[in-house]
Amino acid sequence: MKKLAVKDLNKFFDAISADQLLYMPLEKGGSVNYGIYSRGDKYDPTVLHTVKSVKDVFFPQCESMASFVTAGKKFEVAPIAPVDQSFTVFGVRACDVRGMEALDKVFLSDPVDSYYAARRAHGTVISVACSAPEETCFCTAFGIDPTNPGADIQAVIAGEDILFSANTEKGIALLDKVADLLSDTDDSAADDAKASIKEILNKLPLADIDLSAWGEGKTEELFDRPEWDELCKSCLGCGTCTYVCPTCQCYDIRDYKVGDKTTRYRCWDSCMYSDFTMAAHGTNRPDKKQRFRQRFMHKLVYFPDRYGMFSCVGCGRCVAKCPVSMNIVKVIKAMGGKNNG
Amino acid sequence: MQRIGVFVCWCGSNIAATVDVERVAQVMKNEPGVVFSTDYQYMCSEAGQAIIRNAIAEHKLTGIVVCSCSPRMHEATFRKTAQRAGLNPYMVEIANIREQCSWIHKDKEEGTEKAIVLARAALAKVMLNAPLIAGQSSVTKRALVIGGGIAGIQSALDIADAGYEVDIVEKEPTIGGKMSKLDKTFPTLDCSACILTPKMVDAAQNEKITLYTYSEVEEVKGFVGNFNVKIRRKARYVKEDVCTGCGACMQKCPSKKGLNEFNLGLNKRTAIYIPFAQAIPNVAVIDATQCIKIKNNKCGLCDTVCAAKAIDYNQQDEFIEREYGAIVMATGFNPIKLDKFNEYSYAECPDVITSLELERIMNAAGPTGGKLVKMSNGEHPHDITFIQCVGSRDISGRGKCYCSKICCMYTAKHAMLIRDKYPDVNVHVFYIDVRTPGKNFDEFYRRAVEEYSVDYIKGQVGKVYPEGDHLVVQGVDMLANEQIIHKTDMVVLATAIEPDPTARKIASMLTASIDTNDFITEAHPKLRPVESPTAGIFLSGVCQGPKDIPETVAQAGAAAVKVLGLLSKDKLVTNPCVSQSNELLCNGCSMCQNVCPYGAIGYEDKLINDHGIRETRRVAVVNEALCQGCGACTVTCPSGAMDLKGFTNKQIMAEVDAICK
Amino acid sequence: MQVEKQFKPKIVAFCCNWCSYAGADLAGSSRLSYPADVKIIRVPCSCRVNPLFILRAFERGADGVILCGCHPGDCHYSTGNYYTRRRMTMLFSMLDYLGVEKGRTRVEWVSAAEGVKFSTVMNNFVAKIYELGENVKLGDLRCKK
Amino acid sequence: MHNNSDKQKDQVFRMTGVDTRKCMKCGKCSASCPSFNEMQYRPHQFVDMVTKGRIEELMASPSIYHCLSCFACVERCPRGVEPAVVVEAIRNLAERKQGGTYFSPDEVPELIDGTVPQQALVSAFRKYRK
Amino acid sequence: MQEIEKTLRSRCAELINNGTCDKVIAWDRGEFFYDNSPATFACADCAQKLVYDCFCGANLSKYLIQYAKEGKTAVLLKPCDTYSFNQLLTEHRISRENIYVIGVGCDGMVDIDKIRAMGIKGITAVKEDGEDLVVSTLYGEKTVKKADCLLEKCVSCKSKKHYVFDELIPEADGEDVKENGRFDMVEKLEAMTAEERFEFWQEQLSKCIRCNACRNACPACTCRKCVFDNPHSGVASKANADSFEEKMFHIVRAFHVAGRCTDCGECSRVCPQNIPLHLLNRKFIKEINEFYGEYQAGETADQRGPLVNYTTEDAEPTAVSDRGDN
Repeated sequence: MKKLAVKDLNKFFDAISADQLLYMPLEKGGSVNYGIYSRGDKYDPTVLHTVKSVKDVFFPQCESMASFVTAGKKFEVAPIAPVDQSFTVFGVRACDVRGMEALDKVFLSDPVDSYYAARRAHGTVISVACSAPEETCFCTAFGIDPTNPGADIQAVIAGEDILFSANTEKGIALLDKVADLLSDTDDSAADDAKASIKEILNKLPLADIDLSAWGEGKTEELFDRPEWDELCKSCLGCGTCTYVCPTCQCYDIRDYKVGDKTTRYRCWDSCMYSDFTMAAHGTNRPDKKQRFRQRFMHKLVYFPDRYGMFSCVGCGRCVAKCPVSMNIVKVIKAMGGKNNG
Repeated sequence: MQRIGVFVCWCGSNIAATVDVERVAQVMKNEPGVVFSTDYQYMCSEAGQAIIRNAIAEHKLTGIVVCSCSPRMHEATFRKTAQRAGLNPYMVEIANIREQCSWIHKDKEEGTEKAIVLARAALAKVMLNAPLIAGQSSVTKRALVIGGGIAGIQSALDIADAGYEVDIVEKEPTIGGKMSKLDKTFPTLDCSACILTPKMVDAAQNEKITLYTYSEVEEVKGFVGNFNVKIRRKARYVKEDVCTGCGACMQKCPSKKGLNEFNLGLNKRTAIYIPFAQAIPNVAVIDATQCIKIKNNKCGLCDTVCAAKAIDYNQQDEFIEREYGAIVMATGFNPIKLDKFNEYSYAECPDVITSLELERIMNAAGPTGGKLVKMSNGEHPHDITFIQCVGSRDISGRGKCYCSKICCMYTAKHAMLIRDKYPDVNVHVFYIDVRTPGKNFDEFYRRAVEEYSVDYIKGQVGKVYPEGDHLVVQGVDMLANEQIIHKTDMVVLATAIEPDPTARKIASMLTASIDTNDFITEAHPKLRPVESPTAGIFLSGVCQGPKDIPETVAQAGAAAVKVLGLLSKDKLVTNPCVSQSNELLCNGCSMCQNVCPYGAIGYEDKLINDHGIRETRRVAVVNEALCQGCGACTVTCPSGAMDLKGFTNKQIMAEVDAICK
Repeated sequence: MQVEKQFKPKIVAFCCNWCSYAGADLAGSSRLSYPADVKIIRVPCSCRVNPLFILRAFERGADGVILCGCHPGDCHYSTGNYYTRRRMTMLFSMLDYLGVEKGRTRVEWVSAAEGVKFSTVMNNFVAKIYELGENVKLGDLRCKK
Repeated sequence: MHNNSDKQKDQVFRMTGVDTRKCMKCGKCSASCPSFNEMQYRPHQFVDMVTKGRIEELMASPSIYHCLSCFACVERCPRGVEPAVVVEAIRNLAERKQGGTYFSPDEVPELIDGTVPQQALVSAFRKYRK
Repeated sequence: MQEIEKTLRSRCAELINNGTCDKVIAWDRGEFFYDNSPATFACADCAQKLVYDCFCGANLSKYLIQYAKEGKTAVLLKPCDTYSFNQLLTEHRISRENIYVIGVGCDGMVDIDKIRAMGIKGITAVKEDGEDLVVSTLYGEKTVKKADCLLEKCVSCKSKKHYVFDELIPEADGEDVKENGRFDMVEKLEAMTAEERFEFWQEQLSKCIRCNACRNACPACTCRKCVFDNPHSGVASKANADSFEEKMFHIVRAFHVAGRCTDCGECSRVCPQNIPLHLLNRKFIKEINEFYGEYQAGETADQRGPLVNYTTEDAEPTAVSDRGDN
């Protein structure tokens, strides 16, 4: 385990960003999102969540895939190559780390998404344990330990220090690179910090949410439940929950034509949108209830069916951000389970 | 997939001199979607059109782009060409590379580049064009003529002569207009009344013509072939159908202070009056501002003496609504007010008069019984000075920027008539230029100088001021380079003319465009001089621009022919470029209805099937016969449910994209 | 040092068919020149111009957009330009509020008889755009190299 | 290349903002001019000569001092040509060319005799805003 | 507030029982004390669960478009929501006869994030006490001024008066708030230089993630299909691909609701990135007031909006384009 004074974090960032891009939560216009570190930027450890999750780094909201250039009647395709430079992401919480695992299941299984795969291969992730979880957090319900967030390197803040431990080869290599800044330490300080966080975790109102009504093979049981009718009513059909979600992975591919040049890009899409997966005959989920149900069934039933894990990680972003406070917790509870009254 | 043909016109050297037409054709040949591209000297010629027709057939073209002059010039031509070759006429787009390119740029490279961009924009648009089919609308076989002067009378007579009904609306109590006030007419010197009165009588007696005198157009709705006009018949306080025009009322009326409008206020008239002896209709009218009965509920003498019992002090304005297929504007003119020209002392000196006032003074039915006298003291003048261009050709803001056109000739007429009748009177004319284009016009003017020894002085007058019984004119003789201080008895001002103030109001009701001088704009200054750009509105007389009587009569006849051409049709082809509401998108919010100037948008509760979801809801429905295709609704509609055929959102954006490329 | 490419602005002029487009034709037939940077798009009435078109033009790389219509009161469709007047006042005010240079957009009323005015208006507008330089604030990054 | 007379024309234009080509030679300026008979070149000639670039001649002529700046011509010109403004511009050109002050203000009273019109005095102190 | 809530519950139950309506649109309790959610209550018993406290910021009027099509629906509207209701009536999006409006009194809704921003952690409950809020936390009670914790839209509340209702609870209605300072921030922006304004909006709008929450929450944005969702419109887009895409979306959105926006403030309230979107709409409102006379959308249900209206003497666009620079 390596130790660094929190006040020296910028030295650590400067060293890493000397030869590669460093992504981390940065404040801009009053909101905190992942951004590219530049000298002097401040990291605020008290901020629990970025608005958009770390998904935005590995699977950006909008990315160009190819461009086509026409000259008269001639037509040329210029594919855009995936990332081939190493980069580092700092400050990822445990829930987002789990979120990346869910994305991996989708994008790294056959057919492999080369853009995502390249970013995963070239990116080193430094996670930071949560020191002040909020009432919207329920990651523990999914078996996540926010004090042991995992990833290539995991960090925990203990008093004046931040303590790093590498979990992977990539992690070890990165810590070696900045070894000058770090000093060795034992695990005790980290363990103390984790223990005090755990105390708070137990007090969280959503900590014991029961997921027994959900999971593999529950489609038939849940699909036609009458509760959907009422639940969906307050939903505005906006894409807030999907865009702040660390595991929502749907995207749309569009062309943007200017003059002779067409850019083909993909961008996040939301199953809550009425034009989602629009096809020639129209949309396959024409009413709000169907779209609303899809999102939760996908997270809590279909995804487990296919990949053996929930694709909700309990980060609580949608709980905090939904304009009408209609969220996955209400849905989970509405379908029953003990403690969920 | 569209198969587009591009045709680049040289327009002789008009385009080819500053645009490399071959290069344009070559570049366009390589554009996606283009299967044929060529250039030719005159695309609008029969040979040029044949190239287009052949290409449409041979290359199975689905649309064409013609790079040529303005679409306002030949769009219709090329649409017909396409139609003859079996292509929908609305699959034609014009790139204006003459008026908006070759004629304004000198550098050939620059011109060529721009022409290519314009051609690409037209191509981008035509790729999104859809075949459109014009609808039909009916034609009400009746015409309205606004204004009962010589222009209006002539138009009405010609229309009626061809067997169509026509109504004249005249704001004064009688028809006749300005011409009825004239004494003699140039260059023949015949008596104005002698040639006008028979026409007035014809108009009154023609059973196809209905006269609405003392009436004004209040509101106009509808469109070509189907105008709906509301006419205000102002209260005359005399029953028009009962009055016999005997004139007994005028003799008894004790209120004699009203200014006689017919004599331009040079003398007085009674409160109840017939404007002049030959007035049509020959019916009295009461000036409510002067009538003692109406003002104070006393008197009532006219009612007592009226044998026909035609007086009705309680008459109110009436409104009638009628349908018309075509409207002729013949609203005429007035001399301008001279209040900004203090240097001529017009307001202070009764012996400074306008030319139109001189007409009345010279006229036997005028205030002086046709005797030329000084209005100040009734004495015979010995010296008269005419001043031309009073308020004409004036860009200082006091007058009118244009030449009033008729003043040179009527001044020569006045000079000649005075010298003829009163050889003892010296006549001087201050002029800037003497403009006499017209048959026998210059000869007429030369007679004034050579036969009648009228003294023409090239130069303007700086000021006119009274001195004792006389007037002093301070002017300049430009040829002698001398200043002239000239003592004279009368000064006659050739006052500029301007369109009647009602023209602007009526034009805006008719949606006819009007220029900065309030003259109605013609559809084309050379080729369509009697039509307004608004379909179904025709122009007659001075409302379109200054002109003399023969020109007015000619234009009135031309306008009538255009009206007849319209009324003789049973159906009109409507513009297919109209709005259309996409029911799947329409919210039924009614905002488009608010901005539609034609009331063309209505709402219906309709059963809508949106990809299997059926729902009855309120949606906008466009009446294609009423819609004129302005597009106001399309921008008001936030969802884009309303779109304009021929100018769709996508088409315009494609043009934008092509230009910004 | 790279030689800076000479700035050639792209200027879109929306002209109503009845007045301003005819005014442009008159400018042409009177040989009243104005810079070739101006490209005219014909619309039936100024009220057909959706603010979306103007934003689209800027997005796609236009440096200036000018909208010409009949003089108020002279609209071929009676009232179209009155709505244009309000809409464009609002749009321009919003663009200004967002910090975009005011000179990039303009509305001018040009009648069919005002060829001289058309040419003057275009010359002045183009001069203004040259003064302002390239449109960077509203352009889509994908449009620029 | 601009020759001297073109340069002077430009200068007159810049000073006055008057486009003398607008003149339609009606003579109304001269017809209105109270100093007409005093002048070697009459107001309308001023305008014409400026158009033709004959500015040196005008500068040398005493006519430039005969204009009273009464503005009758400016007021009445139907073409907005403003002859008096043109005259003043040429007067200014002549004065500038001569250089230095011709005389100081305190010398003025003794120069006044009964024949100098009051208006001429007023105009001598008047400055154009244009 | 608790009094009102009690009255509302019993009154709504009564309305359902006596057949005045078959359902009520109101607010339902969320997971926590502060996340009340719009919901429909279709039985008298259910109505006992409706909530009315200082966390009922959501404007319920837009739900009527979908849920008041059939049967008779009662709805709870705060004063500011009644403007939206009238505007929806004006645009024929709802029909008055299907809806029973209960005007509920309101003295400002609270923004939980503002309390958190004061550094108060572990909040478990918030109670109103006159002009103060009593905040219970894991670490004890704290008292704060309610005025400091109001939702942005309530800070510049323009009226406590209901512009449409069938009944009022409580019966006494409030008054218009004359001095609401709602244009203060607009004026502050106007006073900046163009460059500063550009920087401000660049920073704010570049945060946009195009989640469409602003649009979908907006009671004026009621298009069946938004132009930005319609692949046939030619401007459909989803990405936040670059800086202008968002600006265009927000300019056009603000323009589409110009003259129709009642300034209810929902757009800014729902924005997950806290972009002050209401400042765009307020700019239009301010300009409309200045150029075309005071206009409040939704004040009555039969107004003709300023952008579908004109006078022949209107200001020219040059009044804006030739306006002096800051």
